[in-house]
Amino acid sequence: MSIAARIDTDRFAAPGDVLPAAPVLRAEGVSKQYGTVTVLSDVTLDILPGEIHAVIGENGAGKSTFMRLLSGYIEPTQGALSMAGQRVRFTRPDQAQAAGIALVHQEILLAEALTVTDNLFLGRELTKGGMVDDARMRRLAAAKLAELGCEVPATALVRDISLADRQMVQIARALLDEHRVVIFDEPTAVLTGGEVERLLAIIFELKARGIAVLYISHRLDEVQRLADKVTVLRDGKMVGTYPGHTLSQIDMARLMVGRELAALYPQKQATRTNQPMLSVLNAMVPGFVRDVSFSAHKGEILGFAGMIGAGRTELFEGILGLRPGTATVELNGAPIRIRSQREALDAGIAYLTEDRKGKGLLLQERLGPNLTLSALASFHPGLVVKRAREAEALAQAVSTYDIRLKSLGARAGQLSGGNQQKLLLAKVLLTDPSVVIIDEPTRGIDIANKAQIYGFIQDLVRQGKACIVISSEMQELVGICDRIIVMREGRISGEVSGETMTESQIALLATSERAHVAQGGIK
Amino acid sequence: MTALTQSVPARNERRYQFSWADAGPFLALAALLALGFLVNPDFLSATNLSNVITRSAYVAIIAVGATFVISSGGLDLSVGSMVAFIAGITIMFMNMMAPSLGLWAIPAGMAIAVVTGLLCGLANGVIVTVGKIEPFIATLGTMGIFRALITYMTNGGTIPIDRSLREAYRPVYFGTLGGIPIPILISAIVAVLGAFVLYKTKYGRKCAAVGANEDVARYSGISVIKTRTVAYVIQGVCVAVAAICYVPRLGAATPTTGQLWELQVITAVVIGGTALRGGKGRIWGTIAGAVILELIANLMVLSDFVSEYLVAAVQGVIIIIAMLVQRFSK
Amino acid sequence: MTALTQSVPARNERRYQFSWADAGPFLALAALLALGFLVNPDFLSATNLSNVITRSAYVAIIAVGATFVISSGGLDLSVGSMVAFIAGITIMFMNMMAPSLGLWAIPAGMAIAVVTGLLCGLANGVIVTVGKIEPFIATLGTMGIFRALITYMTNGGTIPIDRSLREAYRPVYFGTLGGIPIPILISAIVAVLGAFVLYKTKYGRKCAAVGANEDVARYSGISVIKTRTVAYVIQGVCVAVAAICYVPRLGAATPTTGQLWELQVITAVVIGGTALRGGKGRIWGTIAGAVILELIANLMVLSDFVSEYLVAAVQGVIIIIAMLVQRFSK
Amino acid sequence: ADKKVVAVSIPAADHGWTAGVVYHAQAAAKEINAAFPDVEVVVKTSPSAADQVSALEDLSASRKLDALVILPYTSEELTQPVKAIKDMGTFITVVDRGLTDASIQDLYLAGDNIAVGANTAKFMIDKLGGKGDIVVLRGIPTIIDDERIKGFQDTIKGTGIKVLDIQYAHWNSDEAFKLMQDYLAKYPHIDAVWANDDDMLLGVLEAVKQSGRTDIKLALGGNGMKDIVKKVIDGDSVTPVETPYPPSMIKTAIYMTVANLIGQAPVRGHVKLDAPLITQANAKEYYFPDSPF
Ligand SMILES: Nc1ncnc2c1ncn2[C@@H]1O[C@H](COP(=O)(O)OP(=O)(O)OP(=O)(O)O)[C@@H](O)[C@H]1O
Ligand SMILES: Nc1ncnc2c1ncn2[C@@H]1O[C@H](COP(=O)(O)OP(=O)(O)OP(=O)(O)O)[C@@H](O)[C@H]1O
Ligand SMILES: [Mg+2]
Ligand SMILES: [Mg+2]
Repeated sequence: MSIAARIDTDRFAAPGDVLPAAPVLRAEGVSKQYGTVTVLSDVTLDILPGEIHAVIGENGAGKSTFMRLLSGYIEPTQGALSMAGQRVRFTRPDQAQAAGIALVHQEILLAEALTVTDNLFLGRELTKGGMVDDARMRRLAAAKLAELGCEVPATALVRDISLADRQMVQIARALLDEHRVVIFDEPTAVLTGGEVERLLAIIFELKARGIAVLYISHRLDEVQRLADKVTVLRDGKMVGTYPGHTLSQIDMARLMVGRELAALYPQKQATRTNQPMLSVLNAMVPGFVRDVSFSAHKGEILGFAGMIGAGRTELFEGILGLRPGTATVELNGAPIRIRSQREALDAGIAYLTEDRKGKGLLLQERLGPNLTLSALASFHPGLVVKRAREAEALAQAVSTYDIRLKSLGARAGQLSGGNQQKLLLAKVLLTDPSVVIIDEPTRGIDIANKAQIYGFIQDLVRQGKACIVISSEMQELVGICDRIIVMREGRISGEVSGETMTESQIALLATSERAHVAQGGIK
Repeated sequence: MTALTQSVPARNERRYQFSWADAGPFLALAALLALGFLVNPDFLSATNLSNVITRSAYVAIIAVGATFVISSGGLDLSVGSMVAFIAGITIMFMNMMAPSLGLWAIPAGMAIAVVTGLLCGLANGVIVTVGKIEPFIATLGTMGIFRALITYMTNGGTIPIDRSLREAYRPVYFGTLGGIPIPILISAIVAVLGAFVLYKTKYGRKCAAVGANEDVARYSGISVIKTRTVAYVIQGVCVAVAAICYVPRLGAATPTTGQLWELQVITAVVIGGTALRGGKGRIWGTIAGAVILELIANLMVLSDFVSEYLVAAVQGVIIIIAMLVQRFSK
Repeated sequence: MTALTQSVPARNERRYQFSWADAGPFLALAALLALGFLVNPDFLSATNLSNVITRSAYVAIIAVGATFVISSGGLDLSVGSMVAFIAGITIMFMNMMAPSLGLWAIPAGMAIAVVTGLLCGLANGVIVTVGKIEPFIATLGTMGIFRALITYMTNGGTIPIDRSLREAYRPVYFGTLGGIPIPILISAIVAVLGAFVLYKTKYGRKCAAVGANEDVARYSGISVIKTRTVAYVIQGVCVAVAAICYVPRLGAATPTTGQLWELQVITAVVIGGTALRGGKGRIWGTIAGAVILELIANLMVLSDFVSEYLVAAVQGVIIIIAMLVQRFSK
Repeated sequence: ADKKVVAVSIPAADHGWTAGVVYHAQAAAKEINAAFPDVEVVVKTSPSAADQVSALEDLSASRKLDALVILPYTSEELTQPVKAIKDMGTFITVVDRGLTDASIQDLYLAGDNIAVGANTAKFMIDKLGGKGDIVVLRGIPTIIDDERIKGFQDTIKGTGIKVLDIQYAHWNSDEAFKLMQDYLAKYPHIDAVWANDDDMLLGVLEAVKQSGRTDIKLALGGNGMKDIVKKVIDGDSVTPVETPYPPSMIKTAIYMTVANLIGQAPVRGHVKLDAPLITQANAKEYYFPDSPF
C-alpha cells in the first residue's frame, strides 16, 4: 500500500468554523507524555451542549487517552480544560464526575466480587436513616438496566455475568446520575444488535435533553448515524473536526488512516474442501449448550452467529477443556480427547479468547513473554528460554500484524485495545495450529486493521487450515465466511451458506423459534 | 449495522439465591457438633458448650475486626500482641487509678483500652496505606513492637490487676445475664454491630469495593487510604473490646498473652468464607469459624484417641478437611 | 502500513538495565552495613560478617524456594516446621544407618532429606492446588502437622545425631572451601540455580504467568495445578537443603527447631522486592532480604543501646523503615 | 588495663520463669558493673536455640571474652558452639542444663528438674494416701518439660495414683485455663491437678474456681512464682506446697564466675541446687515480692 497524502480535506469546513458561543467543555492544547513518549499532542476541542461529538482514529491514535484526560483519570502534561468558560483541573475522576462529566470506559472497570447493584452505586450509595437502602438501589438498578434492555439480575455478581452484560452495567452506571457531558469509549465493541440500538436511542435522548455526548467507535456506521461533529485523531495529533453528516464512511476511514483504503472484505477464495478437519459430535456444556454437532472443513472459514448469550463462547470453551463439558471430537478423522487447553494446542487446535484483558494477555508483562506464552514448548525446545529468538519473533510479529507501539520494552497493558488484539492473534498463531478458532476477532479494531485481520484469516485457510470465526457482527461473518452456523439458546438453530447467507436470514435463525423448523428446507 | 432486536430472557435468576458458600461454615459447625456427640456425649452438655463458646468469644470479637481488614484487602498479624499490649496498658492504668477512683477505675480503664486499641489500629493502618507497605510485613513489624512493649512493661513477668478491683471486674468474664455468659453477649453485640456496618452502611460498601478492586474504588471517588485505615482502626477497637473481656479471666497480662491468636483469627475468618484476597466479608461465617476452631480444640481434649504429641496434627487435618468439605459442597 | 517502519525503533532496550525497584533491597543492605559500622566498628570485621552471612544461609535457601511459591501466587507457612520434621527424619535415619553404613550414613541421610522435602512440598502443593484451599490455611494446617510429627518423633524431647557421625558431618556447616564457609557456597549455588530456573527457563515463565493471572495462564495452555504444585515441590527441596546444612550446626532436632522461620522467610522474600500477590519473583533481592534480617539481629547483639525486652520492637521498626526506604527510593 | 569481659547468654523472657532469669541476670550485671570497675558484664537474651548459637558467635567475634555464663536452651544444640568459645581460652560457666560434653564446663550450677517432678509426686502420693485420679498439664516440648514429667511419672509408678490425662498447655496460663475447663468437663471426678509450671497453675486455679467443683483436693505447680509462694505462706488448702526452681540461680552463677575471674576465689566444679518442698514453714525464704516472677 502506498502512503498517500491525498486527502481532500478542503471538501470539509475547516476546524473551528462552526462554533457557537458556549462550549460546555473545552480542551485547549492538551498533550500527554509518558516519559519520553508522546501519546497525545496539542489537541484542542470544544464540546457543545446537546451535541453528539464523535472522535475517531486508528488503534493507538490516542482516543482513549484523550477521554481519560477529559474525565480526570489522568492529568495532561500540557494544556488545560475549561467548563463553561471556567478553568477546571481534575486530579481524580470523582472530581470530574462531580463537575458533570461521566466516562464509560473502553475496558470493563467493575469490581467483580460485588453485585451489579453494588457496582452501579459504588461511591454514591443511597441511604435511608443512615443505612444503605438496598431495596431502593436494587429497584433503581433494575429499572435502569431494563431501560437499557439488559436483563441481567440486579443481584447477580459481576463475576458471573457475560462481557456484554458487564458493558451494559458500565453504561448504566454512567447514566445513573444526571451529567452534562457523557463520554462513551467504544461502548458497542462487545454489544450486539438489540443492545446497540437501544444504546443509540438513549444517546439521542441525552442529546434531546441538552447533554453533550462524546462518542468513540470503530463502527463507522454508528458514527455516521449519530455524530453532529466528528473529530479525527491520527498518531496523537488532531487531523481536524468536521460536521458529521457530510462525511461518508469512506471519508472517515481515509482521514483516520491518511491514505487510500482497499475494500473492507477481501475477495472470497475458493479454498474450501470437502475434507472435514474438526468434527464435533454431541457437545454438551452444562447450563449453556446442549447437543451441538458440526464439522469444519480444511480450507474453510466457518462462522458462528447468534445473539449474546447464545452460548457460542461456552460451546468452544467446553470443547477445548476450558470449562466443564463433554463432546466427541475428531481431528482429521481420528478421535481425540481434549481435557485442557494444552492438549488442544498440542493437537493443533488454537482458541483466541474474546476477553483479551482478562484471559488473553498478561497486562503487566512485556510483549515478548506474552507472545510466546502459548508456544513455550515448541518455541523454546529444551529447558531454556531463548531471548534472542523471542525478540526476533516479536519484531516479526510486530511487522506481520502491524502492531503499533511506542517501544518494544512496553508492557502489554500499555498497548491500545486494538493493538492488544493483534498481539493476542500473533500469540495464538505462534503455536502453528491447524484449526484456529477466533472469538470476536475484530472487537475494538479500527477499520483498516479489520481489513488486515480478514486478510490474515484468509491466509490461514489458504495454507490449508480450518478457521472458525465467532462473531456478533453479522456483516463481518457474511463478508468473510464460507458457511455460517447460527446458534440460539445453546443449540444450533440453523446453518446458512451461499445464497441463503444473508443478514436477515441469520437474524431470523438467531431469534425465532419458527425459523428453526423452517430451516430444514434450506439445508 | 445489523440489528437483532430481541434479547435473550434472563434464565439465570435462580443461580443467585441460595449459596452453599454462605452455608458452608454452618454446615461444618453442625457436622462437628454431631461428630463431637459421637465421640463423647458430654460434648453437648450445656456447661461444656457454654465454656467453649465463651472461650471463642475473644477470637470471635477480634475476628469481626479482621473481617473488615481482610475484606478491604488487608491483613493484620499484630492482633495477638496487640491484645497483650492493650491488656497491659489497661491493667496498669486501672491499678494506678484504683486508689483515687475506686471501682470507677474499671470503666476508666476500659475507655483507655478502647483509645489505645484505636491508636494501635491507626498506626497499623497508616503504615500500610500511607507507607504503602505490604500488610503482611507491616503488621509483622508492629507485632514485634507490641510484643516487645508488653514484655518491657512487665519486665518479662506478669502485671496482675489490683486485688481491690478483681472481684468487681470478674463478672465481665465469668458473669451471666439472663443465663447467657457476658462474653457471649458482648461478642454477639460486636457481631451485630459489625454486620450492620459491613452490610448496611456506606462504609461497608466502600470496604468491599476497596478490597475487590482498588482501581475501581478509586475511580468511584472512594479514598482507598481512608477506607482501609478505618478498617484497621475498627480492628484495633475490636481488639480492645476483646482485651477488656480478657483481663478479668486471669486477672493479669503477660508477655505470652494472645500469642498466635493472629493465626487463629485469620483461620476463623477464612473458614467463615471470607476470601483472603479481599472483596466481601462474611461476619456470621467468621463467628462460626471462631466457634469451630475452639470446638476442635475442645474435641481433642474430650476424646481419648489422640496422643498428646499429635494434637496439633489432628487439628491441622480437621481444618484442612473442613475447608475441603466447604469447597466441594459447592 | 504507515506507522510501522518509524514506530518501532528498539531504543528502549536500556530500560531493562537499571531499576530502582530492583536495587531497593541492596541499597537497604548497604545502609544497614554503614549503620552497623557506626554503631560498632567490629561489625564489619571479616569474622563477624562471615558468621552473619553463614547464618543467613538457611533462611536464604528456604526463601529461594519461597520466591517460587510466592511468585506463582501461593504462600507456604509450613517451612519452619518442615525444617524440624526433615531434620528429625534425617537424623533418625542417619543414626539408624550409622552402625551398618558408617560414614556413608551421612550422604544416605542427605538423600532421604531431599526425598522427604520433595514429598512434603508435594503434599502442600496438592492440598493447595487440587484441594483448592487458600494457601494460608492449607499450609497453616500442614505446619501444625509437621510440628506435631517432630514432637511425636522426639517424644517431646530431642533427637541428637550419633556421636560417630558428628565430627564427619560438622564441616557441612563449619567448614570452608577456598576460605568461604560451606553454607554460603551452598546458598549461592541454590540462588544461582533458582535464578536460572526462574529467569531463564520455560518453567520460570509459567510460574510468573500463573502468579500474574491464572486465567491467562490457563487459556495459554499452561497447567495451573502442575505449575503451582512444582513450585511447592521446589520449596520442599529447598527446605531439605536448608535442613541438611542445619543439622551439623546444632547437632540435634527438637520440637522447637525452625519455629517462626516461616515469618522470617516471607519477610526476606518481601523485603527482597517480590510482591506477595504473585507475578514476579526476585531471587537476588530475596537473598539480600535474608542477609538484611540476620544483620539486624546481629546489630542488636553487637550494640548495647537496646534493652533485652525491646529487641523485637527495634527489629520491627528497622524492618518497617527498610520497607519504607525501598518504597520511596522509587 | 583492659576490663575483663563476662558475657551472659540466656533465653529471652518469653514466660514467667525465663523472665525471672532475665531479671536476676540484669540485677547481677548492674550490681557487678557498679561494684567492680574493671569487670564488664554483658547480658544477651535469645529467643531460640539457633539464636543463642548466633548470639555466642556474635559475642565472641567482636571481642575477647574472659568468661561466659550460659543457660543453654538445649544441651545437644549448644555443646559444640560453647566448646568453640572454650577453645579461645574463655572460662565457661553453665547454668541449669549441662552440656553433653561435661569437660567443657569449668563451673556448673544447676537446678534439678527431675527432682521437681519427683518431689511434687511424693507430696501428692502422701497427701492423697497413695491413690487418686489426677490430671497433668505439661509445657512446651523441651528437655525441661520432659525431665519434670519423667521425674513425676517414675515416682508415681506402682502407686494407686492414676493419671487420667496429660496434655500440652505450653506454659501459658490461657491455654491452661482452657485445658482445665475441658478436663473438668471430661472427668466428673478429679482428685488432684499438677501443672508443671506456675504460669499454668494460675489458669488451672481460675478454671477450678469457675466450675465450683469441690472434688479437687490438690492443685500443684512448680518453679516458685511469687504469687504461688504467697499462697503457701497464706496456708492455701488446695496449693499447700510449692517446688522451687529459682531463676535466681543465674545470679549466683554470675557472682561465682566474677569471683573466680578477679581472683578472689578459685571456683570450679559442680553445684547442684536441690528442689526441696516449699511449705508454710519455710516459704518466706523463697518469697521475692519485687521479682517479676
Ligand atoms: N501508561 C502508558 N505508558 C506508555 N504508553 C501508553 C500508556 N498508555 C497508553 N499508551 C500508549 O498511548 C497510545 C494511545 O493509546 P490509546 O489507548 O489512547 O489509543 P486508542 O486511540 O484508544 O486506541 P484503540 O482504538 O485501540 O482503543 C498507544 O500507543 C499506547 O501504547
Ligand atoms: N459464570 C456465569 N454464571 C452465570 N451465568 C453466566 C456465566 N457466564 C455467562 N453467563 C451467562 O450465560 C450466557 C451466555 O454467555 P455469553 O454471552 O458468553 O455467550 P456467547 O454466545 O458466547 O455470546 P457472545 O460471545 O456474543 O458474548 C449469558 O446470558 C451470560 O449472562
Ligand atoms: Mg481506546
Ligand atoms: Mg462470546
